[in-house]
Amino acid sequence: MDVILFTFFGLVAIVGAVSLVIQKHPISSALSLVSVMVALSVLFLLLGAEFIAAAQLVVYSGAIMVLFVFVIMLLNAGAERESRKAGLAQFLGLPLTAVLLVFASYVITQSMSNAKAVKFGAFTGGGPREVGWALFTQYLLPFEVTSILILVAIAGAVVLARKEID
Amino acid sequence: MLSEALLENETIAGLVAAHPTAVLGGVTQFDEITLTIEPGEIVATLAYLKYHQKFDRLSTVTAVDRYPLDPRFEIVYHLQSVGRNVRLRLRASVATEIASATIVYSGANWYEREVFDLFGVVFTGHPNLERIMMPDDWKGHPLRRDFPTHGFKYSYGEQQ
Amino acid sequence: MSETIVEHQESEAGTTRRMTLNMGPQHPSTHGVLRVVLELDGEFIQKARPEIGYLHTGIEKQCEALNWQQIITLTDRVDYLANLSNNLCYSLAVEKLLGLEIPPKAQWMRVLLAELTRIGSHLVWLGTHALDMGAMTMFFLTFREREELMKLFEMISGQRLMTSYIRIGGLALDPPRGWEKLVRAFLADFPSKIDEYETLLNNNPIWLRRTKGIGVISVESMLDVGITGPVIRAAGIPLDARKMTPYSSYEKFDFAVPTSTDNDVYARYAVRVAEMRESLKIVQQAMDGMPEGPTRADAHRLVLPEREKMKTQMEALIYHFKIVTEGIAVPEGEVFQVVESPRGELGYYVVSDGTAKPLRVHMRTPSFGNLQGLPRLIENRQIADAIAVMGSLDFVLGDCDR
Amino acid sequence: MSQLLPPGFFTATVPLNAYLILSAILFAIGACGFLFRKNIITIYMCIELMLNAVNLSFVTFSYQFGKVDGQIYSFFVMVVAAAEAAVGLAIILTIFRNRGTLQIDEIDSLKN
Amino acid sequence: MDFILLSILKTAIAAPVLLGTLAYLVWIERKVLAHVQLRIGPSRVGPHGLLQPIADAIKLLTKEDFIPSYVNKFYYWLAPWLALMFAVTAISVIPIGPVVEVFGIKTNMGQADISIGLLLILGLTGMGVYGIALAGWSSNNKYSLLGGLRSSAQMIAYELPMAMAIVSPLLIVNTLNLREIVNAQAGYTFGILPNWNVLGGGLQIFSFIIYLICAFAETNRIPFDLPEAENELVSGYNTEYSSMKFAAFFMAEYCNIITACSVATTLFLGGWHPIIPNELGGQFIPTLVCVFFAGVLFYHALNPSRPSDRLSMGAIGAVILGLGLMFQVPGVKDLAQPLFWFASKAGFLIFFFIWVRGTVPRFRYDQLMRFAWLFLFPAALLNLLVTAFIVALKSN
Repeated sequence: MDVILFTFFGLVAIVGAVSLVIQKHPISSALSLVSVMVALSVLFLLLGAEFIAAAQLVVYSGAIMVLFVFVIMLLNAGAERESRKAGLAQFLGLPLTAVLLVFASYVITQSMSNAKAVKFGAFTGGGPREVGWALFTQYLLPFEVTSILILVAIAGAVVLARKEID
Repeated sequence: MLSEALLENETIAGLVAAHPTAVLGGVTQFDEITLTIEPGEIVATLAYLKYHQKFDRLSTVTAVDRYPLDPRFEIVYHLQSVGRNVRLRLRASVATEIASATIVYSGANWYEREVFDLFGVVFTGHPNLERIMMPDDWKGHPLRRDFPTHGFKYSYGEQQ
Repeated sequence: MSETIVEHQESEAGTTRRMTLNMGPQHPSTHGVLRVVLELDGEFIQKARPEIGYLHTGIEKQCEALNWQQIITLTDRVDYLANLSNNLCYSLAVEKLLGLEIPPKAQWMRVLLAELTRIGSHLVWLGTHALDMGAMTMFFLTFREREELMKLFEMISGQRLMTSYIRIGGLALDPPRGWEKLVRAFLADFPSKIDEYETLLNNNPIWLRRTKGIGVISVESMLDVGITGPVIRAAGIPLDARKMTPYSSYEKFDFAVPTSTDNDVYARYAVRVAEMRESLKIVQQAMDGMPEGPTRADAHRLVLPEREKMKTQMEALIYHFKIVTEGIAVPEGEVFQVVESPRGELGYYVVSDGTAKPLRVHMRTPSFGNLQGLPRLIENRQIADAIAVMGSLDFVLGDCDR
Repeated sequence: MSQLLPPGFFTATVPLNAYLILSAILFAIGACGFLFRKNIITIYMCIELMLNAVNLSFVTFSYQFGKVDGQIYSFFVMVVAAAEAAVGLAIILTIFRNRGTLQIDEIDSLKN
Repeated sequence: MDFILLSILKTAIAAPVLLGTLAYLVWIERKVLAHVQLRIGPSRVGPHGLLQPIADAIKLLTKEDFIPSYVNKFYYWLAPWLALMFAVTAISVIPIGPVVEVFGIKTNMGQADISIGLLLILGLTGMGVYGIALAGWSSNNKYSLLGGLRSSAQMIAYELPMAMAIVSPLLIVNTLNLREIVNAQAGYTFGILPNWNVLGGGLQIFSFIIYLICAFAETNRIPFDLPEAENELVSGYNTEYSSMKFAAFFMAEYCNIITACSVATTLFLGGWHPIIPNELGGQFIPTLVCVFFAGVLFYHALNPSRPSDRLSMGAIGAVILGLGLMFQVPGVKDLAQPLFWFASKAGFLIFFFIWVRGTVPRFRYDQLMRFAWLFLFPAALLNLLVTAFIVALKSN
């Protein structure tokens, strides 16, 4: 069961990610990203991170991506135009990312030799209670700092998005 | 040209004093006063009536086609003073064009467009003189007396 | 709609984005076939351009081809929600040209019917206006009462909408037996129904938020553009032809002209509801003081004889034949008759050249003038406000386009 | 039903490395998109994709060590992403309002 | 294995029931709305229009599936099914009864029983907006686009106070599992007043009201039906839709109403717990209600207003009487009674939704936004703070 679910949603994530990169229209890209996020949230569930999986759905795909779609629709951004290429990135980009990928995979397989096999339900430390407990004890300071960050971000967004008074 | 009775009316006396050449004639029928105005002075007359005699409303602008006569069109203005509760009708005979009253009463806009559309009278100085009732590509002016009631044979497909 | 949906427009200040939205001619809240071309910036209307003429039926042209008495049926179709006001206005104009004296009973009946028409028209307005704002139950409530009125009109004239009941020289028929009972039943019933509407709307915070302070322009601007009727009365000007130039013995009735100074959509609503109550008062007075007598003027050359007389008297038959085939000759002259229709100042400018057909019949219709003010009322407002304002103007496109 | 399928079909497990490699693949795709795309919103979404890939590895490590800390980190990543999206989209909105385009190679100059 | 088979079995039972409920919800809405508005409502197809939903379904299925030439075909096709999929999935975690034993198998009444049920519902309903936004965008119609934009903004604005309103009772029940939430509300204060969050235990009446208002907005119901305000935007996001695609949107909307009402029932109204303790006769109420309705129907069968009523009213009355007796049959009782209580509470809320639709006008767009951010959000925040304070005091 684990294998089936992992393979299926892993493939969905990869296809979605590729589609995000190659689709020309921002709306298509945004929806591809949503599918990646939904697939990832299922993978989170498999890894026993229940709360994070739900947060992924609520925060990422339910709020952030809705905002993206909203902005794309509001601007009625059309399909991307072919334009002059950025030279260096164009020629070195693909090889370099390939190298990065290979290197990362190598490091992972080498260094994580003692890795567990993932079994759904084996790890249950990711429920809302555990996450909440960790957040409000060990990580209280970072949590508060993040809330201030959000506050600042809201203020910044409001200032930026306000229409110029002319 | 104006009868004594009409000249006793303050409004008309004032108008004649201010614009002596404007008023060509006047008549009272069914308690309604009609003044015939020199077409060239229509805007000045309307402005005087609005700003000095408190005729704050232009009720309607329309036209009457006296076909065989020349000039054939009578442009008719109905004014009302809300405060004084008086109505006044102005009439100007024109052949093809007259100055637009929209400078004085902006409400004349659609009425003049309608007259232009249905009679073909051109209002010079009108901000947006387009057809209002008939389609934009309509030929002819339906309310003219020489336009038959059943219309000319007309269809969108066959027009040249 | 097949072109790209957003048009970019470069304004002087920089790049602002506007969208052109075609509201109508088929749109749920343009009440018929009005088309308003809106230029939108987000939800805000930057520019509005009403386009009319989709219901242009050429009534004014047809009038020139028909006999004087045949035109009555056309006037019904001008403002189909206030047909009797149009009948009345035209009849009064022609009667003025003819110098006809109308018997008192006919005059009182005319007042009664005109006021019932006003109530009926306001009911349609209230229902559709509330429906536009999303309060759809109102629509069914007002149409329930309107149905009673429709039954009454049908009883009196045989028609629900195009009654053509008011004719040159009086009324088409004597009112049938038993109609008083119907009117009295309506009179007894209706005040509580108005209370019902008010309980549903007056205390509704959403309704108040949607209507208060919306659609305000200066009184001078309204006069200038040609807005009349309840809209301008809600701006504080008691412009009402029934009081200013009484016709059909309105001067003998005791009624008030409701006004308000708030000048917003809510004020227009309040004024119209108050008008319904005033109209009820007039109807009550007309019912109580209805004079006895004929309902048609005694002018055998101009008014069709009674059916019974026509069948028994040779002379009456001849006049009937002559009136029907040749029409009536109306003396030369011109007249501008104004009545207060439910929507505002309704004026018929009738010119006769002495023949059996009019030279010109021009209708100064309230909807035309009111609609002309629409851009000023809705520009720099939101779409939702435009809906509220359009509802508050209460235009009828038949009335506007003729 | 269980007779028709190979034994252990429902009980087979996935090696943890597979999750990490998936995360690396997603990150690499995101980086590619970041380099190649021209539309500023799409670039933004590629960054979000990379953040998501990192989240996945955080959660996987959390599983590996049997601790909740990795998930807490990915929670913080999410929160920061939300803040970033709000500000970033506001910036995009402003840019579009001033320049009328979303192509990054057309908005590379400081002046219009 | 058992788990999978059981899930399939449950789905096989639940799917047709859900579809039937949806179809008859439309009938109920039309009927109730009609009576609010002095009309009769559907009455031609079958007795009292009872077969109307079937006729509607056939009509929608056989209607031409018109696709305008200028739409973005893929997303135009995808949008309604996306909306429906998320709406239906969200229902799956709602428990409609306690854990029961049927044919020797112990299972909970409800599709899934997961520890983050409530969060999942929030997530899935939040995803539902994609259907609407996509429909608005892909239709390539200005009215649709405005509807889609309004919908996205509205969803984001109302999700926040809604989440806050949900968190307050969560502080009291201390779990995210919906079944445990309901179980935490079992019991009665002074033996008579139910321990529901809205009344007894937590006194969460304000959270309940805020949640209900947000639910109206989230399900696009009047007075918050701006995404499809027919008097402004013709029909908003679904202007260009017809046939089954339109039906999918329609069903999604009703699904969302059911979800919202069920969540309210679960969180605030004690789920399947009866309003009167079973010891005091609570278990006889379902039967009594059914007997009452059957009596009304029999009365109409004896005094028919139409000849056909004699048969139809009698038959329906008999069915309802039979149902009422079922509530007392020992084996069925444990299954049927919770179902009755859950359905009647959720049903009352749905009735409230319809009632409001027949009564109030709609907000203006900016008023709606202002209402969310300037009133609802602070109110929800304050409510949350007060609740947290109370909970902290109690635990000390």
